[in-house]
Amino acid sequence: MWSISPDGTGERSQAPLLEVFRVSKAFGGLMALMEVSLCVWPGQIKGLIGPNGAGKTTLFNLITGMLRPTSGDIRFQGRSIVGLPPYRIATLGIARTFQNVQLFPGMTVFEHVLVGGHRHGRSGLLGAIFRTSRMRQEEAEARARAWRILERVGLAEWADRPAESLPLGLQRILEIARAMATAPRLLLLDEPGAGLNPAEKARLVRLIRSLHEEGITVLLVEHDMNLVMELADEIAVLDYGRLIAEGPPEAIRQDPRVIAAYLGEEDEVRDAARS
Amino acid sequence: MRLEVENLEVAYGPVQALHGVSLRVDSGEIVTVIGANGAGKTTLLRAISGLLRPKAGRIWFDGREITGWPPERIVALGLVQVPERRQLFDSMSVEDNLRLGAYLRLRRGERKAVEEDLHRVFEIFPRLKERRRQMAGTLSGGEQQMLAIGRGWMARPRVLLLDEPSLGLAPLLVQELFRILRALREQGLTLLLVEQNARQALRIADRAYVMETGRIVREGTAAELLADPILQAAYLGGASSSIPLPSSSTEVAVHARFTRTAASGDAAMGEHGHGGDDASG
Amino acid sequence: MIREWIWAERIPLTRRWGVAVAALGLVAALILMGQRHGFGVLEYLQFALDGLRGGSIYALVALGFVLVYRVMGVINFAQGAFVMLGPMFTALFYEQKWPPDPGLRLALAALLAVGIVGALGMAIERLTLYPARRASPLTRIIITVGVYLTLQGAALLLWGPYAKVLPSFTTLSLLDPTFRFAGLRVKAQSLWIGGTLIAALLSLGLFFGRTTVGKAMRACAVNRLAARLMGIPVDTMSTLAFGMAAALGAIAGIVLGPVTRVTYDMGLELGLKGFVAAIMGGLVSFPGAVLGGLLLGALENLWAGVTVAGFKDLFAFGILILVLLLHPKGFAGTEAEVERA
Amino acid sequence: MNRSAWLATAVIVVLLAACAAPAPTPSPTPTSAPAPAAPPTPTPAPKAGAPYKIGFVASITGPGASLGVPERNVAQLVQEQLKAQGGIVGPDGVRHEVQILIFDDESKTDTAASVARRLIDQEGVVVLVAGTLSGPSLAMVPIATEAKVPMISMASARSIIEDPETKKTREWIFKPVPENLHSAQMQADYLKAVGITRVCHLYENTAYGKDTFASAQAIFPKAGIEIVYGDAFERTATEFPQVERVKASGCQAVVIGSIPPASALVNVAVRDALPEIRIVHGHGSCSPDLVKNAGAAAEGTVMPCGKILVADQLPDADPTKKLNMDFIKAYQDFTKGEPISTFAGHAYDALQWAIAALKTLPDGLSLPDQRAKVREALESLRNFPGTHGIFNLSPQDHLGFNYTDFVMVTVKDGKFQILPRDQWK
Amino acid sequence: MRRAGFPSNTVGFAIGLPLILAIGGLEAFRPMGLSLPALTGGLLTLDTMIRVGLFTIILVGLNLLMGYAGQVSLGQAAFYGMGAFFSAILTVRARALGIPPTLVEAWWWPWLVMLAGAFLVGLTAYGIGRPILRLRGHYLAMATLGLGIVVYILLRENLGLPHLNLTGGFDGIQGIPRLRLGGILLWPAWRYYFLVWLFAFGAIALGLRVVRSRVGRALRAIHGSEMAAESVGVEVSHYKAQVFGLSAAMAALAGSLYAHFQTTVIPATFGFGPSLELVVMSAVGGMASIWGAPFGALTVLLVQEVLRTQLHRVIPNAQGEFEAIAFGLILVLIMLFLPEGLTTGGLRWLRSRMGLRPPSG
Repeated sequence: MWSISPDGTGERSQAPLLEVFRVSKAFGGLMALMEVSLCVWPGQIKGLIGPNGAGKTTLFNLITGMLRPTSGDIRFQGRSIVGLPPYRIATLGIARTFQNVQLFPGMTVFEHVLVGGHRHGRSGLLGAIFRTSRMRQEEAEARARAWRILERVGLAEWADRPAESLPLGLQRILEIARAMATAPRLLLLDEPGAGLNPAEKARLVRLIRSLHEEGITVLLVEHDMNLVMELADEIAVLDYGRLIAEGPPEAIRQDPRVIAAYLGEEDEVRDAARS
Repeated sequence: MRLEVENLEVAYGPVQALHGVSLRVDSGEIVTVIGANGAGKTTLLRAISGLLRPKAGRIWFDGREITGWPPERIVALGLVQVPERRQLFDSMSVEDNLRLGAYLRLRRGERKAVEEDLHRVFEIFPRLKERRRQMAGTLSGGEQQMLAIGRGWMARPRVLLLDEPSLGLAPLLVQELFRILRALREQGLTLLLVEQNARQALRIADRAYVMETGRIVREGTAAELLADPILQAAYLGGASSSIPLPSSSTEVAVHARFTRTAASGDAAMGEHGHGGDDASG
Repeated sequence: MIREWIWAERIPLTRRWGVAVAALGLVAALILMGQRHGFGVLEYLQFALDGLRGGSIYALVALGFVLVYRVMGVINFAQGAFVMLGPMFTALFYEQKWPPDPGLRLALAALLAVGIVGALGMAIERLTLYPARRASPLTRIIITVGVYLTLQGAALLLWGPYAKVLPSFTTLSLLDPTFRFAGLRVKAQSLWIGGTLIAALLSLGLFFGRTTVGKAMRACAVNRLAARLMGIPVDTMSTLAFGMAAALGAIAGIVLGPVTRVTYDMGLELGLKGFVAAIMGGLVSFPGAVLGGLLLGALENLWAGVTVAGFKDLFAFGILILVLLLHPKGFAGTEAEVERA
Repeated sequence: MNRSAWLATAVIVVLLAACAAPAPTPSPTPTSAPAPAAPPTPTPAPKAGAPYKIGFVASITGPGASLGVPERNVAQLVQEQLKAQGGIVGPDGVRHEVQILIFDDESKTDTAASVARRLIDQEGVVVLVAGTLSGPSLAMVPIATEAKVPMISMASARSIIEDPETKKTREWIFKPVPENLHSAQMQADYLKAVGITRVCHLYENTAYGKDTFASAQAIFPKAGIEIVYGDAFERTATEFPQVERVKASGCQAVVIGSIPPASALVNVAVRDALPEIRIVHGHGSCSPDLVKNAGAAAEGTVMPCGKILVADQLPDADPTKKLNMDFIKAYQDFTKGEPISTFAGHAYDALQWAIAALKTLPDGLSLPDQRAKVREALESLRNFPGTHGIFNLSPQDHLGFNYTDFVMVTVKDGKFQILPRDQWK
Repeated sequence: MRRAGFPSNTVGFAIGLPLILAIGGLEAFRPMGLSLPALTGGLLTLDTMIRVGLFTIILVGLNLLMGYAGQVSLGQAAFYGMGAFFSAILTVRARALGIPPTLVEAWWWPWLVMLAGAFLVGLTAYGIGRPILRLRGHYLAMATLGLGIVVYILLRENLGLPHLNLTGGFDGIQGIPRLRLGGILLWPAWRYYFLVWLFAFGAIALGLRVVRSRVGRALRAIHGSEMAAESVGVEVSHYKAQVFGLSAAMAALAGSLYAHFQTTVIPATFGFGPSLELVVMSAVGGMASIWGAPFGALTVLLVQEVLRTQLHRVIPNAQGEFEAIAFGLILVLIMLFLPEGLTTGGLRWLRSRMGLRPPSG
C-alpha cells in the first residue's frame, strides 16, 4: 500500500478520500509538478499554499481530469481516476471552483445552480422532446434542490439576476453553490478569497465551515494566510512544483522551509500567527 | 500639477456605477481608494483613463479639463494606468511590452530617451532584463506584475493609476510590490492606488478615499482611516494584521527571495494566463 | 483563453501519430496513383512547381486574412472581393490611352489600383466593422459577407460579367515566356508571383517585427484594453490593418491577373483557398500562412495530376479538415495566440 | 433610420398594390395606333386583344452571368422591337401587346423555381423563356410541366428536353440550343477528315464540360476515333497538370470542352507544352473571348460554331445570313457596341420561337388554352431560320437542329474564319 | 426557463399558428378571388411561405447548435442536401438499386425514407461531430465549412462512384414523386404548405422544449464555459455532438421535404453559398431564440423577393446586379443595427422604447 500517512497528524481510522501519488506534470520541457504525493482524508479541510507558479492550480487541473499527469497516479475513494474525462470525475463526487471565476454568461444565478445539479438528472434529448412524466418530475426535484442551495448560501434574492451582473464576491459564492449542487464528496476551492474584502471573506469562511460540518471534504488553495490558518486543519506547501512541507497549521508556520519560500521573515510570521 | 475629479457619474447602459464621485490627487502624493468589490473603484479608474465616457461630471488634470478625451490623449499628458490583472501583451516579448508602454513617445520620435528608460527599468527589475526576449505570458505572476508596472512607467507618467496590483500575488510578492511602489514615489511619481488589500495600501498612502456602491463615503489621511474602528471592521479585517511590510533591514533578503520565486517562471502557465480576452468582458 | 488550451492538450501523442500516418498515407497514395500513369520524378516535380504558383497566390491571400485576424480577430470574408478588385481596377486603368508607354502604364495602373483598393478597404472598415466593434465575432463575419456580396455586385454592375485580361508583366502581351531548365518549365509570371510573395512576407515581417506601428498593431490584437491604456489608437490601427490587408489582396489579384483571367466572381474561390492556407498555417503566423499556401498549392496540384481533377477541391478541403483535427494550431501558431481563436 | 426604411417599404407596398390591380384590364388605346404597314387582313385597323406575357428568366448574376447578361440584353432589345411594331397580330387580325417580364435567377436553382412559379401563377405568362444554365433550367422543368406552361430553355443540356431516365421527350419543354452531341459529330467529321484517330479530351468540371465529354465518348468511337485520355479541370484553375498526361498519352489532337476564359487558359497551357498539337474546341468557345484570353495560342485552333459567329462570311444564299446580320446590328446598336455572343443568339432564337407561336393564337382563348396552343405551335415549327441554323421541330424533337448547320471555324490573325469542308486537312 | 428568448411562447403560437392557418386557408379556397399575392401586393407567395417553413425547420436546429450551444456551423447545407438526395435516390432510383417495386410504390415509402434519412444523417453527424466539435471558434467554423464543401463535391461527383450514377452529377435527380398520405395527394401547393408548416411548428415546439430542459441548460452552460460545465459533470463532447446530430437530422428532414416539394434536386442548391445563407438567416432572426428561426427565414426571403420584384420600380432597369448590391447592404445594416437579430434585438429595442428596463438590471 503506497498511501502515505503524514507525520504528526495522529492515527487515521479511515482510508484517504483522495490520494495523489508521485504525480509529475511537464509542460513541454518545464516541470510544473515533480513527484508530488499527498492525501486528503475524509472530513478534512486541507489547505494548499505556495508561491505563484508553484503548481497549485496545475494540481487541481490534474485531480479534476482537465490535465493528464505525465507520471504518477491519483486515486479517489481507492480508485484510480487518471485518464477519466473531467465530467466522469465530477460525477464521482469531486467538484471545484476556479481561480478566474468561470460562469456561464447569459444564464441566471438560479440556472447556474440547476446546471450544477446536472448529474442528478437522467433525462436526455428524447425526454426533453417528449416531455416524459419522469422528466417533469426530475425537473421539479432539481428546482427544489437548487432553491434549497440558493437559500443556504444566501443567494436566493439574486436568483433571477444574470450571474455576470453579480459582484465578484457573490460570483465566488455562486461558484461554490454550483459546485455544491453536484453534491460532492470532495470540494476543490481555488483561491476563493482572492479579490474579496474582509467582510466578504468572513462570509466565505462561514460558508466553508458549514459545508465542512455537513461532511464535505475540502481542499483549499488560498494566498490569504489568515483565511487558510483559520480554516485548514492540515496544510500542504508547494514550491517549485515540489511538496516541501505538509502538516497542521502551527507546524507549517514554524517550518523554516515554508517561511523561506513563502511567508517571509520569522518575526513577521509570528506576528501573523499571534492573530 | 494635480488630478481632480468632480461629481463624476458613469453608467453601464441603464445601470449607474458611479454617483457623483469627487476626489483629488496632489503632486507627489500616494492616494489610495479602498472599498468592497463592485463599489466602483475600477470604473473610476477607467473613466479617468478615458476608457469609459462619463455621463456627467468633470475630470481635470494639470489645469486642463480632460473629460471625454480619448485614452491616447490622456496618456500623452502623463496620466497612465496599470490595469487590473496586469493585461500584458502575452504573446510579445518582455522588451516589446516595455517599448509599447512608450508608444506615444516613440511616435513622437523620442527613440533615444526611450532606450535609456528601458535600461532604467531593467536596473529596477533585473529579472526582466534576464527575460527580455521571453514572451510576457510565460512569466510568473510576480514578474508579470513587475512588467506591468515597468510598462506603465515607460510612458514617463506623471501620475500612475494602479488597479489592484497585489491581486493574486503570494504574500512575499505583495511585500516586494509595495516596496517598489514606495521607491517609485521617492523618484517623484504620483500614485493613485486602488486596492483590495486595504491595510497594505493605507500603510504606504498619504491620503485615502473609501468607496461604497459608487459613492465616496469617507476620506482622510491614511493614518486617520487606519485608526478608524468602523473601517477596521469593514475593510481591514478586524484588528489582526496581515503580513506586515518588511523593515529595511530585511529588504535585501526579501529581494533575493522574490527573484528566486519568480524563477519558477514558465511553470506558472497553468496558474496565470489571463488571456487578452479578459479585456473584452 | 487558457482554458481552451488546457483542453486540446489531452491527446497530443495520438495526434502526432495521426499527422505522421496521414502524411505517409498521402505520399503513398500520390505515388501509387502516379504509378498508374507512369509518372517519373520529372512529372512530379513539374506538378509541384506549377502548384507552387497557385500556392503563392493562396499564400498572398492568406497573408491578408492573417493580417486582419491578428489585429481585429475577424475572419474577413470580404478579402476575396479585394483580390478581385485589384486586377479589375488595374485592367480598367491599363485600357486607358495614357501614358502611352504600356510598361509604365501597367505599373501606374497597378499602383493606382492598390492605392484605391487599400483606401476602399479602410473606408469599408470605418463604415461597417468599426461601428460593430463590440459585436460578436459571428456578427462581424456576417458583416464581411455582406460587404463581399455588395462589392461583387458592384463589380458586376460596373464591369459586366466578361473576363478582363491583364498582360504578362514580362512581355506586356498575352504571351508569357517560358523558361526551361533540367526538363522543367517555369513561366515568367510565376517568378513575378513568387517574387511578390517573398517581398510581401519580408515587408510584413519587418513591419510587425521592427516598426513601432507594427508592434502596436500586434499589441491591439493581443490585448485591446492594454493597448488603449498605452495610448495606442486601437480603432485607427484596425482601420489601417484592414486597409493593408485590402491592398495586399489587390496585389495578389494583380500578379495573378495575367495567369488567370479577371472576372467579377473570382474572389470567392480564391478567398476560400486562402482561408485553408491561413488555417494550415495556424491563422496567426505570416510564415505559417505562406507555408500553408505553398504546401496547399503544390499538394493540390499533385493530387489533381494523379487523380480526377474534379476532386481537386475535395482534396483541398479534406486537407483542411484533417489539419484541423490532427493539429489545430496549424504548423506555426503559437499557443498564446491560438487561444484567441 | 430603421423606422423610415420600413416606412418606405410599406409605402412602396401600398403603392404597388394600388397600381398592380388595374394593370391586367385591357386598355383600348392601342387601337388608335396607325398601321400603315399594310396588314395582311382586309380590316382597316386590327382590333386590340389582351396582351400576352412572356416570362423571361436568365442568370444575370452568379456564375452564369457572362451568359445571362447578353441574354437579358436581347430580351430588352426584343421588347423594344415589339413595342416599336405595336405588338403582334394574330391569325384573326387582332393585335396583341407582348410584355417580356425579365427576372434574374442568380444562377441558383431555388431562385429559378421560385421565379418560375411566380411568373406562372401570378403573372399569368403564356410561355416561359427561361434558364441560362442547365441547373436552374432543370429546376424549372417540373414546374412548367405541372402547370402545363410551354418553356423554352436557353441552356444546352440534353436532359432539359429529354428525361434522362426514360429517354422520353418532355412534353412542355423546348430549347433552340445546339447540343454537345452536335458539336461532337462535327468534331468527329473533322478529325476523321484530317486523319486523326487518337485524341485527348480535356473538359471543365461543370455540367457543360462533363456533357462535352460524354458526347465525345458517345460519338467519337463510331467514327473510329479513340479517346486515349480524358480528364476534367476546374473552371477556376490556373495550373493544368493534365497537360503532362496529355503529353504522356501520345494523342494526336486535344479536344477542349469548355467555355472562355477557362477554355482559353487550357488552350494556352496545351499550346505551351505541345507547340505542334492540333487543338479542337467545342462550340462553347465560339466567342471573341477565346481570342481575347488566349491570344496567339488560339491561332489555328478549330471549332464548330453557330452561324451567328461568322454571319458576315456566310454566302448570301444562306437563309440565316440576313437574319443574323440584322440581329447583330440591332444588338450592337442597343448595347452601344458590345460584341455579339452566341448566347445572345440563343436568347434571340428562343424569343423568336415564342413570338412565332404566340402569333398563331386566335383571340379570346383562356390562358390554359393559350398555353396548350403555343406548345402545339412550337412543336410544328418547320424550316424556321435562327441564329444558329434552320430549326425543324417535331413532337419527338424539341430542338430540331441538324449538326451540319454548324460551321467549322478556325482562328486566323485573331479573327474567326469559316473553314469549309474542302479545306479540312 | 425564466428568460428563454421570447417573452411568451404562448404569444408566439397564438399569433403564428392562426396566421399560418389563415394564409393556407386563403390559398386553398381563394374566397372572392382573394389570394396571398394579391393581398400583399405581390410580395408574398405560397411558394415563399413554403420555403420559409422549410428553412424554419433547419434554422431551429441551427439555432440550437449556434445560439444555444455556441457551436458555429458553416456547413449546414450539407445535411440539408444529404436529406434531399437520400429521399431523391431512394424514391427515383430505388428500383435500380434492387428495392422491390411493391415497396417503392407504397404511399408510405417516401415517408419511411424521409424518417430513415433524418435518422441516418443525424447519426452520421453525431459521429462526425465527436471529433470535429473538439475545435472551437473560427477553427470550428472553418472545419464545418470544409465539411460542407466536401459533401457538396461528393454529391456533385456522384459520391466518387461515377458508374453507379447515384446522385446524377451536376444535373442532380429529377422526377421525385409528390408525397401522398394514404390516398390523398399532398398537392396542389397549399396542401404541401400545411404539411411543411406542420413540421415547422413541430420543430419550433421541439426547439422550445429542448431549450427549457436539462439538456438545453447543459448546452447553454457549454456555450458559457466548457470547462466549468464539465466540472459539474456535463459530458460536453457528447452533448455537443448530440445537438450537432439533432440539427443535422432536422436539416435532413427539411431536405427530404424540399425534394418532394421541388421534385428536382441539384447539388448546387446545397453548396457553400446556401450554408452561408442559412447562417445569415439565423443571425438575422436572432440565433439565441427559437422564434428567430421563422423570422430570420421570412425576413431574408422577403427582402430578396422585394428586391427582385420591386427594385426596378425604384431604380429603372435595375436587375440582378442591383439586387445583389442591395442585399449585401441590407445584410450589413441589419447586423449593424440589430446585431442580436430581429427577435432578441427587436424585443430589446421595443422594451427600451417603452421605457422598460431589461430584466437583467
